[in-house]
Amino acid sequence: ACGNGGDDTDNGEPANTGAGTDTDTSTGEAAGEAGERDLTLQVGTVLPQTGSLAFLGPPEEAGVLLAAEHINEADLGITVEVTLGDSGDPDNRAYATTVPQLLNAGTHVIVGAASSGVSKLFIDEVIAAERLMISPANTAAEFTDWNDNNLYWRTAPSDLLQGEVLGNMIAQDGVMNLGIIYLNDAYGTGLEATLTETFEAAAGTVVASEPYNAGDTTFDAQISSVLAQNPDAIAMITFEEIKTILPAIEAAGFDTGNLYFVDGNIADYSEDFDPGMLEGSKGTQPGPDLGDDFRNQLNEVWTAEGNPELENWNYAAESYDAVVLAALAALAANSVDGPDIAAKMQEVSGGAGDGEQYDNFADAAQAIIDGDVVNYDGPSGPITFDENGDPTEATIGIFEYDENNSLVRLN
Amino acid sequence: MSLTDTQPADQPAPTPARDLVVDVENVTAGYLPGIDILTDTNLQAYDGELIGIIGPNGAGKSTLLKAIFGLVNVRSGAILLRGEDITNLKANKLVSKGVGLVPQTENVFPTLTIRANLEMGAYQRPSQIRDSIDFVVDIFPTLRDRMNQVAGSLSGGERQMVAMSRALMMRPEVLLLDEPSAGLSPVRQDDAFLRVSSINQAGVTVIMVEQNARRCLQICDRAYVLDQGRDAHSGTGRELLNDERVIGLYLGTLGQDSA
Amino acid sequence: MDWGQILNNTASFVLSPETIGFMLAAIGLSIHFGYAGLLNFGMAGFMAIGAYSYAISILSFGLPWYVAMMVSIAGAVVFAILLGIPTLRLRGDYLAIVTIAAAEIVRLLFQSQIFDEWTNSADGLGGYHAGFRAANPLPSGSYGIGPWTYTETGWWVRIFGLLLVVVAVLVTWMLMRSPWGRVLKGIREDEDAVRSLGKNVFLYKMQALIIGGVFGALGGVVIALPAAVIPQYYLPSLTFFVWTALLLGGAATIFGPVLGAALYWALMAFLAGVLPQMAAAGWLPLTPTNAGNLRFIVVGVALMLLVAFRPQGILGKKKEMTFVK
Amino acid sequence: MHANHDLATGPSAPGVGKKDPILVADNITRSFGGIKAVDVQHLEIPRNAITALIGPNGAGKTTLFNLLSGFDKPDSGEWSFNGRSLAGIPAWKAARRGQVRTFQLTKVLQRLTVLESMKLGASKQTGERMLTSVLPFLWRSQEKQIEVRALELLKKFKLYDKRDDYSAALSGGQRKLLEMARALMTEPEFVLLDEPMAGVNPALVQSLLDHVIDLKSEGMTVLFVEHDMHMVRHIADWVVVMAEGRIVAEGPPREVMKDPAVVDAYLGSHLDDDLGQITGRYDAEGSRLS
Amino acid sequence: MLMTLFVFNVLSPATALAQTPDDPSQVNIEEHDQNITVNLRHDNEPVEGARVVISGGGYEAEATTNDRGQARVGVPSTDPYEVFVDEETLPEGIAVTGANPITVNYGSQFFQPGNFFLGEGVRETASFASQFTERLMNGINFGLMLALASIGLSLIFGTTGLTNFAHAEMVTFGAVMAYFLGVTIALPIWAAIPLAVLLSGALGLAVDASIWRPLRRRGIGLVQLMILTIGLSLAGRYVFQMFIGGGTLQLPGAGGTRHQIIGPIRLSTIDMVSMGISLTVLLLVALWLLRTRTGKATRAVADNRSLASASGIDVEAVTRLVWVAGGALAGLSGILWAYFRPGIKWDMGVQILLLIFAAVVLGGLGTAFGALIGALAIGILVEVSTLWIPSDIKYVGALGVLILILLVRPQGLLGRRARIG
Ligand SMILES: Nc1ncnc2c1ncn2[C@@H]1O[C@H](COP(=O)(O)OP(=O)(O)OP(=O)(O)O)[C@@H](O)[C@H]1O
Ligand SMILES: Nc1ncnc2c1ncn2[C@@H]1O[C@H](COP(=O)(O)OP(=O)(O)OP(=O)(O)O)[C@@H](O)[C@H]1O
Ligand SMILES: [Mg+2]
Ligand SMILES: [Mg+2]
Repeated sequence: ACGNGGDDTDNGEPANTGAGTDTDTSTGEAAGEAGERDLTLQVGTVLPQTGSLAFLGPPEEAGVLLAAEHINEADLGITVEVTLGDSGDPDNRAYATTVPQLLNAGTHVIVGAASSGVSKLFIDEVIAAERLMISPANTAAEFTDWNDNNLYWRTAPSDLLQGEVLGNMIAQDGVMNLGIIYLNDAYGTGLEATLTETFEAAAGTVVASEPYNAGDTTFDAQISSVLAQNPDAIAMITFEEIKTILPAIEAAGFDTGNLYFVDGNIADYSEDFDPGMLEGSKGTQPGPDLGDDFRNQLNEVWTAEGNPELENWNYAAESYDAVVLAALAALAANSVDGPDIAAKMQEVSGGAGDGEQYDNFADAAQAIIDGDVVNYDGPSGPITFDENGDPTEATIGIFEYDENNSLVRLN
Repeated sequence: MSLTDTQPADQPAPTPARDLVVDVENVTAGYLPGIDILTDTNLQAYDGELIGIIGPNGAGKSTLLKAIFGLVNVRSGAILLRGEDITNLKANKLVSKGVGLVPQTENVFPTLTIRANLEMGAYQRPSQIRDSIDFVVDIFPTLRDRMNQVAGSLSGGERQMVAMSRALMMRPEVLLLDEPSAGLSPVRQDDAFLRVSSINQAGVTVIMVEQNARRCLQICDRAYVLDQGRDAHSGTGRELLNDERVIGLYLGTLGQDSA
Repeated sequence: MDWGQILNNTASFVLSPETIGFMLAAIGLSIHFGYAGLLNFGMAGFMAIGAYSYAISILSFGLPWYVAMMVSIAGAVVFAILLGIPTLRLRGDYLAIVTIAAAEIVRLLFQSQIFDEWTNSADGLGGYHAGFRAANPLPSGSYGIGPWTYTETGWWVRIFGLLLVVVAVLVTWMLMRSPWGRVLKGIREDEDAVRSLGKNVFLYKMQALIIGGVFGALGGVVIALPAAVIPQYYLPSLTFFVWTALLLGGAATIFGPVLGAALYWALMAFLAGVLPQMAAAGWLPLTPTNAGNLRFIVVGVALMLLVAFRPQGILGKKKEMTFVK
Repeated sequence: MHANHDLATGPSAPGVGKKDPILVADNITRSFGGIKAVDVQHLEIPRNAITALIGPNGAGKTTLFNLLSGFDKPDSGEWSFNGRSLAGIPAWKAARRGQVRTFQLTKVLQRLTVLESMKLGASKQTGERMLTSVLPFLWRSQEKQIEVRALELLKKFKLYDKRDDYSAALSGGQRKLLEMARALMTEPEFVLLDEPMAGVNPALVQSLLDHVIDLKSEGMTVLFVEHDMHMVRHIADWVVVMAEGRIVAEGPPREVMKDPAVVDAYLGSHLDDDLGQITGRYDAEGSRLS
Repeated sequence: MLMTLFVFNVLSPATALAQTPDDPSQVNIEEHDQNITVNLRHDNEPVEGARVVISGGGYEAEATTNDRGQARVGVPSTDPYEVFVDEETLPEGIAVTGANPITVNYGSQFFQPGNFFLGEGVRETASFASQFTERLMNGINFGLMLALASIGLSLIFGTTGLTNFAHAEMVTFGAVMAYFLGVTIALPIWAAIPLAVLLSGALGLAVDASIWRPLRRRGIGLVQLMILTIGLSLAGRYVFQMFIGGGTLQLPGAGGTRHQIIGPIRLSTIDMVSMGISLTVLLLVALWLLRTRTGKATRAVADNRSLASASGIDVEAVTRLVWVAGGALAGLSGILWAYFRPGIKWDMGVQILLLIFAAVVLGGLGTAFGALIGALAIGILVEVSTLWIPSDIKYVGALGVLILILLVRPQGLLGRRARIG
């Protein structure tokens, strides 16, 4: 789909297209032109600060803040102003008031939401207002062909990739019978499906696969069902619930060195669990090695706001790249209007236009100002959008827990 | 309609030898804001007296008892118990001062057994529960074999017996009864009146509201006729029983032929 | 602090589809609880049934939107009957818990993977808007006054929703001033008494459950019209919030639920705007994240204060309150 | 008063047949955990007459009412009203057929006004059907008639002044009155009154009894439970005595009240005595002793 | 597939073992970027010393499986290869039953392994009976904990008529306080837990004194008060989130291995202690309710406040006591809940609120024993029902049974039907 929105039926100017847009110079025609820019990009986040997903919010918001800081420090014709909004969860409905508020305040880019379900609840509102929406964490398949006028993008890599790598990795380790405990939502079911397919294609058997619902508090029934099948290893496709499941699995007598983790729950557990508990367990996480530097920077911007230190890094890099890509696309379009930015998103990601590869904002921005086409690959990996706004490539990192329950990257 | 306009309340000369136990002075009380049910009501009960209160439905008889017992807010006036001001004192405080009440409706604990109902009656004197139970079972033998039936499943009359018994458990010095005979079979009614009378004769001051007015007037020392929230008329039981106007307005002639 | 913007948002939210949906659901609840005395704590179930019926009819069966809406209504009727048969005999507080349970069963079934083909399990349904939007008679563009400026799609959803609200209010008003409504109120007070007078109490309760349930389902549809249908939306808290809206306005009043819903969401929107800004301006010693938490704390406390100081709701009769148990 | 013997087909005995029974009950039993609260072999209630059901407390009178009116299920038994079986028929249907009951422990509709409660009582209202209720022109005129009738009854029951008050604000006796008046609003063919006059002022009772007698002359049948023997004597055409769940005696009032068994177990020996004398407070002339 | 997947980066497989140059199980690893792993197992035991041959695209190499039954061979390209096991080299009596050779394809980052899982491969799965017993024990444990919370709720409901949705927060409060005392302040756990229970009781007292008592005085209806508890619950929950965030915390000693007790019954020390505490406390509460004067007074107050007062009961004092007891029981159940799950979360109370209510209703509202029976039934149902139904609808079973039972006994299991008339 092309960015300038050929299909006009459900568009129309939003209510209060306000502050910020007056600095626009023109439309997408300026794209690719060299020259000075003077843009102010209003970025609003709709990420979970409250509710049952609140643990996902801090790293994502930190990623956004860090990106804004880097962009503003570079001072290359674009300034990013961030408003942090709360998406809450479908239970407390914080998004319902946050989103109109951001849209009315003239936000150009909405970063969010964390969960596919929440995104679904407000995506149409954002599209109708013709703003760009980038989710750092959505993986639901339906967004691929959503009637989104090309305004919806996401930087989280598809589960297909991670599931496949995970499946082959488990099979390589000689696991014959695998148990799975997974979250019943797009993320969990998607990963579970590819994992099962790959793993069984490599002669393995998934002997038990037990879903649980977001908000469940005990997992004994699932654990018991899985352990009853006596699997060689268990793959855990969960988020934060892992902190409850792990002690329960250990108590049930399963060897906690035979577990497999995914990006939703892979983290340094040296503070949480007794040494040696997870030694030998493995996991996957998309993206190149974040490196301590990036993490320190995230922590810095985050604690500078008065927050406690970050506890995990889920989707921080994806959030960071979401903002950087939007800023680059705005620069390339020389406009902060949603459709204009959208028209350049695929190009700056390297999905179109054979741009030169850059791994940081400053260089890429300079190149755009110089009139070049760029292909940005950031801390979340080799992002390359397809025409639907989905990322097509990813490096899946493979990790193993050491005796301190800390992660060691194997690739 | 009421006697108020025809004849002011005439106070019979109280027996000076006795102490004033309950003294209701110009009490105004009500439930809803702005609507007074009792207006300037007076009532005196002397030590060892059996006082009857009669009057048409909705006159405020129950309200008066509740007001004495601190269950309805008194807006003006005062209620004294042996000279002590007890206006708007909480019911449980009154119980410890030796006052007991049998309400007209909702007068048992429906999910408790009869035994537990009775035990609750002697809540402040747990030591005398056993004796008191013997005492009330003596009055209402029906209750004896039913100690473990929940009060909510009792028949109307049985309930009434439990309600009476509950109030007697404390062995109060002042007993307020709101239609104790309602729902009792004739023989039980007579029993009840006779018991009340003998309790009274044992020294308990009793204030009794009754619609079984004829019976009530037969046994009480003095009675008050309440109409539209005022004490319209008072006198000894006999006086009222034979007063033509009282008969016409409150007693009716149904029971006259026999008594 | 940008007060203009905060107030603008607050005012704008009074007409949001979410608010309108709440109005409908609160009217339904007013029929259930306010008039018939049914402690229905399963309104979320009705809203879920409404929204899912609508979405599934369109997505899985390709029905036109208005037929889908009829299916929603039919779904609510069926659910009311299924729910009513076992539960309408229960005492009030039992009914409350059982209806929560029933609504949770509905939600869990929609969320479960068993019916994934139709419900898309935990991820819910979206993208069923085309038909409804195509039926929009309004000219395209963005118009309105002040805070109430919306696109033609925005207006279409709101006007349609408000029409439903008007119908619901009218129906409620006509029903409740009739002898039928009197029987219902009698049942609220003592169903055995009403039974002894020869009224088929079960039938009346069922009728009330159905009518209120249909309004609830339509509320669910209105909320879903511009958004999506995901199971996590229909948690018991949704019911609680609708109850809150109802009691704010006043149960057993005609306009109470409408006013209550508007007020509830206005409060939410106002706090969503004001607290983070206060935090950002340094007026509150809080991070913006904690301002998000503070919002719900304040909503909770505000709710408590409203109930404590105006238990009959804004439009309710004080006198009636003296006699509630 | 009637020549009461006209009602029965034979000599007064428990279960005696009636010439024109409105209600016939057979073998009705109901027990609560071992105790047989009701065990009625055969009972016929005469049509267009006033029958009193008396008996000691706990005899099973209210329970029998509950069974006959469908509010409780018997362990066994058959009964028919106007020749049609009522066993297993829900309470509301029985009431709709014309057999209406009141409750010993009153059931007021707290937050309905007195007048609304009365109007609710009226049967066969067009406006009570959901579909017609939204079309006021269909029920306006009927509603007016009902209101007129309700106000008339309220005047008789001394509740007229209370008509716009919530029923919750009634005194104990007023609730009893409303309970009975509301039942009469249904224009029942057969009404079962459970101690309708307990707690009602005796002067008012007297005037209401006249009203009940009027109703009888208009064709209504009354079965009532009462412990006030003056009242029973005054209006009952027939008396049924229950004890421990069984019918122990039946007959015209004067006759039954002389039955020594009834006197013993129920009426007591003091029925017509002055308690003041028995207690020793007054002498036979009514002068005070103590 | 919805997306086109590209190859971006070529990475070596995960199983990087320390490699000796002449290790016959690691062949040509250094020479080539890609490699193929082969796993050879018989009856789920590694088969050592078998010869495997990888061939394809003109390339052929062979390796011998090591003690883990594994071999790895470097390959020059990402085209499909064939993996062949030389049956001659397999131990006596072992044969390849399936396809041999098999074809392995390149995935997105490395090759799919060539796995040969031979033999019958009898997995020793848990028998139905042992699964059943295990879940039954779990259910009883869960049910007992639920019973503590339910009895607290039932007491408060019974005495005040209040449907207290904020009970969930009182449950969470106990756990959070135990965390605060036992972890943040680092008191020994034997001191932290009783203190947390005391604090929970104090919370009950405070809530009663500051909210419910004034409101009772003003005569506010029960439904209104119920809505008020919803507000309180909301506020309370987010206060917790403000302080402990959205993640999970653990109390000291949570988890812990289970020991075999008898047969298939396996319990951890914590399980046993927790069940013991639950039983003892429940017994004490029952004794209090049945045997003591104040215990019985709670039911009298429940039945009729003004008559209770007219009987000489200090209704306010009894109510206060009930709030303290309810708070303490809720707090204790919260702590046990934190060990049972295990974990402390800001919304851990609300997540079981419905189950608590279901337990209370199932047993019969206001009956303390009903709450116990109801809680056990719900606890066991939730845990055991997943033997037959999918785990993502495990609550559906319990809630459905609740509705079914009420269909037959509308007054709950131990409730009494009120007399009419
Ligand atoms: N639900 C019940 N459970 C147990 N016993 C009951 C129940 N209902 C009634 N009973 C018992 O059955 C007997 C008959 O009760 P019923 O109410 O019919 O008596 P009654 O004749 O109406 O008495 P009263 O004149 O006192 O109203 C009583 O002893 C009562 O205690
Ligand atoms: N809870 C209440 N709220 C408001 N008004 C009430 C309430 N209870 C009683 N009333 C009114 O107060 C007046 C007096 O009632 P009360 O109960 O004292 O009458 P009573 O003399 O005891 O009558 P009865 O003989 O019928 O029992 C009545 O007019 C009644 O309507
Ligand atoms: Mg009275
Ligand atoms: Mg009776």
